[in-house]
Amino acid sequence: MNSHHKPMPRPTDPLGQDWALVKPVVQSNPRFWFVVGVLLAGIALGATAYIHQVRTGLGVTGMNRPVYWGIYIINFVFFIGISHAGTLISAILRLANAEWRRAITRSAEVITVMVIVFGVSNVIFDLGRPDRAVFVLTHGRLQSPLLWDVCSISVYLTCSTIYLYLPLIPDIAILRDQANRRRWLYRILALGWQGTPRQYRLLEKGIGVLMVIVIPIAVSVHTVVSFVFAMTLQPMWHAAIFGPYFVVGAIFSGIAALIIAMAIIRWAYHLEGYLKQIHFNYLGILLLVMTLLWFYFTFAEYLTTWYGAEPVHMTVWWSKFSGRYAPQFWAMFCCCFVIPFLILSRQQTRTVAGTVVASIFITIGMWLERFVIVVPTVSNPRLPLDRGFYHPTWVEWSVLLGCFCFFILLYVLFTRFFPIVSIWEIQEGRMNATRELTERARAYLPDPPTHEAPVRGAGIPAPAAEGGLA
Amino acid sequence: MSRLLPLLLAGVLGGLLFCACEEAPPAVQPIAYNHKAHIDNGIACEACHETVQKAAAASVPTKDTCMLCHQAAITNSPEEEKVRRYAEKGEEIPWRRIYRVPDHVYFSHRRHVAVARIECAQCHGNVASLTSPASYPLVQQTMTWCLKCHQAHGATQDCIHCHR
Amino acid sequence: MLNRRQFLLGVGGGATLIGLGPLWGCAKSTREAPLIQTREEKWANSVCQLCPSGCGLRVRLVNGNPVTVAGNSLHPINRGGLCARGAASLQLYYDPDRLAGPVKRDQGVIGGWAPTSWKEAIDNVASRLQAVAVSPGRVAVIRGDGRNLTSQLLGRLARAAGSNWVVDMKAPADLAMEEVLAETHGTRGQLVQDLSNADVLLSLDSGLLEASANTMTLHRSFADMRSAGAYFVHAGPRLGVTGAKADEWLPIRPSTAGVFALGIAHMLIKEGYARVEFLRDHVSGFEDWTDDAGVQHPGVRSWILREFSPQRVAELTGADWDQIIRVARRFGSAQRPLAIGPMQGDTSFQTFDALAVHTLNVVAGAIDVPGGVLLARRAPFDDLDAPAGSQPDVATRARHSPSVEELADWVLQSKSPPIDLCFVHEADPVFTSPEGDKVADALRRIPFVVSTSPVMNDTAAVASVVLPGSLWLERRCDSITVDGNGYPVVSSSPPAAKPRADCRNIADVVLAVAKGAGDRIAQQFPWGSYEEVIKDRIELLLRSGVGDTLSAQHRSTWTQLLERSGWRAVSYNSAEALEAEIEKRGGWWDPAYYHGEWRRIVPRGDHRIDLQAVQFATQPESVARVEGPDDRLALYVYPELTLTTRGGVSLPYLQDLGSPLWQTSWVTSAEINPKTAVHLGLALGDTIKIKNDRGEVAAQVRVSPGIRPDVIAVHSGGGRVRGGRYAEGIGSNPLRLVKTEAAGDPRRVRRELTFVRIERVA
Amino acid sequence: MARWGMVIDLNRCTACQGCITACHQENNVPPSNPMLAGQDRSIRWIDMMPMYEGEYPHTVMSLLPMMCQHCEHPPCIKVCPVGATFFSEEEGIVGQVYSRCIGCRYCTNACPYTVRQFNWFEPDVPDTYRESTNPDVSVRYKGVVEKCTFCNHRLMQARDTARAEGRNLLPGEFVPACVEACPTKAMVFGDLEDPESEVAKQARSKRAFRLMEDLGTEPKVYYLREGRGQ
Repeated sequence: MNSHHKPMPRPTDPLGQDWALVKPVVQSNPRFWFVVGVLLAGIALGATAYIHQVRTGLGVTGMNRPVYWGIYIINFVFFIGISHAGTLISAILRLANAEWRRAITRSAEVITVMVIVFGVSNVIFDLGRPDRAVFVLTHGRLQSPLLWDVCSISVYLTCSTIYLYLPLIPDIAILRDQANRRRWLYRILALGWQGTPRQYRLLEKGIGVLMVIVIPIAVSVHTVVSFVFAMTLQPMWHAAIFGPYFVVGAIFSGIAALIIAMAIIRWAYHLEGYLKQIHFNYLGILLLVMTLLWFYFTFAEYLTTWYGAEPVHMTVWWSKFSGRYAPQFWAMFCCCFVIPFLILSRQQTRTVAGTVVASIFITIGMWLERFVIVVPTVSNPRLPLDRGFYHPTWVEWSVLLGCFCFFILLYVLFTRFFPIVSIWEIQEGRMNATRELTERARAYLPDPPTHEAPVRGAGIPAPAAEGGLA
Repeated sequence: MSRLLPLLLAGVLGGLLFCACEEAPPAVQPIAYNHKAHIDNGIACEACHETVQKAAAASVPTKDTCMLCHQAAITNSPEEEKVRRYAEKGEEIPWRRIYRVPDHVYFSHRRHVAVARIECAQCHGNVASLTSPASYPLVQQTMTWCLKCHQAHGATQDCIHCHR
Repeated sequence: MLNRRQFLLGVGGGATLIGLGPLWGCAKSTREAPLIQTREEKWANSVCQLCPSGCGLRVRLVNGNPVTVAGNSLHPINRGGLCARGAASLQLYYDPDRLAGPVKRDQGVIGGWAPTSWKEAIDNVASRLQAVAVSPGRVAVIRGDGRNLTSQLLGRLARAAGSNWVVDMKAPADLAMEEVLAETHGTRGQLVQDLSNADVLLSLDSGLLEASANTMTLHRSFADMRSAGAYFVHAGPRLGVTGAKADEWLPIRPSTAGVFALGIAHMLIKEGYARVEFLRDHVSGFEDWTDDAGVQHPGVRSWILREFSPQRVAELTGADWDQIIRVARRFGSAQRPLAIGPMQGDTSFQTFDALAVHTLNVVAGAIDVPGGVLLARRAPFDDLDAPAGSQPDVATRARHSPSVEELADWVLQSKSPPIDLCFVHEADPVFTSPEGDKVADALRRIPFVVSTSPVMNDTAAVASVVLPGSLWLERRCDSITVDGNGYPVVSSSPPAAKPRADCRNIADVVLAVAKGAGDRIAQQFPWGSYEEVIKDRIELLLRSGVGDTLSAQHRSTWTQLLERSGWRAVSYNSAEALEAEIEKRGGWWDPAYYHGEWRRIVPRGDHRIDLQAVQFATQPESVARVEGPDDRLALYVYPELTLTTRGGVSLPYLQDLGSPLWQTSWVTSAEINPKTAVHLGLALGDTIKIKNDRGEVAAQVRVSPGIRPDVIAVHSGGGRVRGGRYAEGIGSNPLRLVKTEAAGDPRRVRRELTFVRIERVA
Repeated sequence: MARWGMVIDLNRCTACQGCITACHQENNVPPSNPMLAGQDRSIRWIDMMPMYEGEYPHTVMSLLPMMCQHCEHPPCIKVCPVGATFFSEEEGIVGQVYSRCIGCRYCTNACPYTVRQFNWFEPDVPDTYRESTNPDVSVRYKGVVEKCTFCNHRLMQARDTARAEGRNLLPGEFVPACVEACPTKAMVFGDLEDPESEVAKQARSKRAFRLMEDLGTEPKVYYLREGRGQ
């Protein structure tokens, strides 16, 4: 953080230029209620499916013996994976002081907070006795990887919620002063923010501390989610690569989700001025790096298994490559590597539309990746019992749909209550960005030579003819 | 912090209520049996609850055991008359259960009374002083309560002993 | 202070209460505090009737309700053990679809059945019996097998009415074995394979571990044999459980067991392994002989040497001829070899197979020796259904007990129904017989059919009146069987639990019917009630002066020595004492078997086993299988141990087990060789239709390397039309495709081998 | 301290499945129905596991009764988040606490032997069968994992009787329902820690082997190899 930050003057006409950011909050538009209606229908379908499952029992899903885990656990890993979009990207970009982060940090952080809820709730949906879920807290056993999950995810949730809330306070203060409705809410949430230099200094320090803490927590969350699988003796689960592999997968699917979210709010709220082509271009490059990294980890895992050729592992291996789960495996491979690589590696296709298309494929690909990790191993147990056959039922698909709709609904509601792009950071950027960038550039460039020329004859041969060196 | 305190208190209050009302509903006994009167006449617990020393379940006295003494009226209270009416009808007295061992728990009276020599009052409360049947268990028999006693007496706390 | 657990419970509790508060309040007030029930437990004896073994049961009753059925460790048949059916028999007692009381056919009522009273039903049957008994041969009895007093009483009723139609629903192999015994030994009785002492066992498509009859004796002696280190070869088209437990499996074509046996006999004779002294002393018709008129007769020996060379047998059976030679040498050089033929023969079975296997045992000298085939000793009293007075000699009885298909043919062929009254007890012929529909038509043609099934099964559905017999847990029950060593065992136990339906002990019903059917029949039944029959039998046991009440296992040689020397230490001295002992221990047995009693084993003529009858002037090709068209598979139907119970009862625990080879249940599986599956484009779990000219059957495909490529194996036991919720419409019945006896065929084929087409159901 | 274990002699076992029915009757395991069986959801505390080797016609098959192996280092107990399954240090038996299981099925996935079963539906048992429930064993409900417990309710009653009579447990006084019902006496059960017990002797036999010993779970169910060696 630059230390000699000048106190920011109180913005005189804050909404003049940035009216577009606040418009969604203060003005209602007809399409909003239509979207909410559709989402509520999706949620209702998911809810009825879940209530039917609670009343009848988990038998209404496609799971059986030995396929004890199915779509719910896949959803759990998938949604926790997406949650890494927010904190990791916005935290890293803030840490690196990349100026282009200003417009996208909040939309990333909102994804994190909203989607963790669905990660955890999918575990509850998977429980045979949801009414006893509180036992995990009251009689929790720390030796169990599920308890590690509970701890790290709860810390991650609280930490990222605060990390979302702190940068929000100045904007809430703006809304408290300017908005025409819900002033009482903004007055409470603004916690008495006046924009005094002391408050800004405290805010910057708070964000600075959180930014540093949230990165290891985020990494720990998905490592621990992978430990749920890695700690068992099941073939192709019990591997050391699972930790980093899941973290890479998480960041990968996180960025994809972020790009999709940004594209939607850009289109819906006409924020072309703020979420510009350059943002999508930079995120596209980040996505390209992650695609290659993901390919590297997948290649490493499957090569070691294939080369080691343990019969138990190879049964699962062949069931993925040429067996019953080959379609899902190769679809995952195309969606996660082939298509994104082709789109993102060429400049002219790494446009807004290009990155969004790549991201959609990556999101689908990453859901399939979790499917290909969980289901083949579970349906090919070590002992030659009958192989399990898993055919997900409407209950599981509708709960997945319900979760998606609920997540989008929460996201849309957030955009109606708070500005999706951080107004004060944009304004701060306008004022200080150019100056800070030049200072920083000067800090990077090599220092000018010292004031006098070197003394000749001190053992340094005189340069030959002046032109020789040019 | 000031806002959190009321929320916390409501939670704790609700929790206590939650535990209290989870209990079995109040038991209405067919006969207003007076423990105190019987014990004062020198009748020990084992006299009526015979199998407490011999089996897992401590039995409730059958109507024949009651009729041993109450063949003729000893007091003039109408409750005692009911015993004879049940006897004539040849029907067992439908006593209601107050202390209920959950059906996933194995508890052996013989193990606790005959071997460990634990007093009845320790688990069932001061039943000796009751003149009319209690409608609520006098002692709150929860798992933590059992484990505390097991810990105190150095008895095993292995789950296998009680969970079946 | 507040620790984590209380805080969270508080927060959680508070939230739930606020949510559930109102709901919780109203729920609470309706519930009553539970009553205090004391629990009293006791154990009682009983005898299982789900298969002819008749194992001794110990039943645990809690507050009068039977809760557990375990084995009676004193009982010699099962020694405390229990097979899957025994343990599941409790579910028949609690079967929700049991008949509540006697019902009679009444078209007026929906469902076609109207409840009736016991008295009315018995009087009706008694009056019909009296009217019918005037002319002989008008009554028929179809029963499971004659191994308990109730079935014997029914047999006696038919005999008293002058009819020989007492049909035992035995497996075709058992009926054939009776015929073989009658021809070669000239006696009736039960052959027992003394497996525990054999050191090389050759199973010829025997289905030893899948056979549903006397399961316990076979399984226990098999286990003793294997522990003693015996070598076990299984020859058969299907690996199955028997093959799985064998040291060697020779995949031979279906219905070639007899040819294979004589191929082995050929090698024994040729290489000098045949037991010459045994053949000389105890067998006639083996060597070539001239009769007193000087005519030269070829013996069995030359016939076998001429016809059953290993190459020819190998070509017919599909086994390699060097394997046949190796197995024959191993078999011949053994101390105590033993061969077992087909025990069920549900499909492709002919009497020739049973005769050929018996000949092989004779050539190997494995008759009436330890580890050989024994003729079990009989209980010291005659069967109740034997004609009064005379020794059970073959001459006066029909050559072999008739099969249900013969009865059905006879009823359907004659113009007016030749049988007026038919009893069906502990049997479900409409389901278990391949000609089920023909049997059903025959039963419909018979004016009055009485069924004693506790559940409305396929046969009861075509009966005129159904008198639900009480189950063995609810009544005094008995069984007269033999154990693995040929000892006679008589078990009897008092009722264990109270009846759960208005049912009666069928023995009492039979006695009541006999009493009401006029004095000519009544005087054949000198007993007032079933209890008196039991007392009479116990009186005979006492008077016989042999055997003792059931006791722990002890060396039988010791008892032989004692009995030979006339000294008996017996635990009873009077009938009452014996009855009390039997009631306490569960039965009586005579743990002694005397080898060399040739007068008992071969009562005919010069007490020598006559192989002359074996002399079929048949070529091996005529008895081996006819080659089927190449696109068809040979249908091999085998019994699933858990699905075939006496009386065709279907229990959820048994349906739940299904076959031990596959983790599937409640479905009929068809095993196919992997190559055949690829050829037909089938995969594990596909549903197929198996078709031949007699009909079609659905089944689920199981791809198994344990079956011949030209055979499809389907287990019977499924596809009932009636029988309660655990039977109706579950699985399918492959027996419907099997052709039965072709009359007048020299090979006396009982089941014709059929070839089927397979069609995949999308 | 005891380490209860079992030895199954595959020479004597004839796959009659009597052990399965006896076990299900003793432990109130509800029978399944065609729908459940079709969906691979029928509950079996013991299951016959066929192991095929070789191609036709040289097929070799063995049938193993598979129940919970009661491992000395059970992978299932480590992963349970609520302590619903426990390893009894005193008896060496892996037990289930049905009142605490939340049905997350983590233990069923962690078990390499896939012997843990789950109640997918409320058991549909006709009312008439309710009277035949064994009062010594609790009846499970939907959403809970269950498995073979070596009939530890019998062990506790035997211990209770022995302690009341002031003596140690006699060998053979506690035997699970399957061992008691096995018609061919193929199963031997007892305390592996007592070297003189029948089960310990047979466990030391050269024919003895355990499933997947390389996983280090130390299962306590030994199998004696089929065939005629000693």
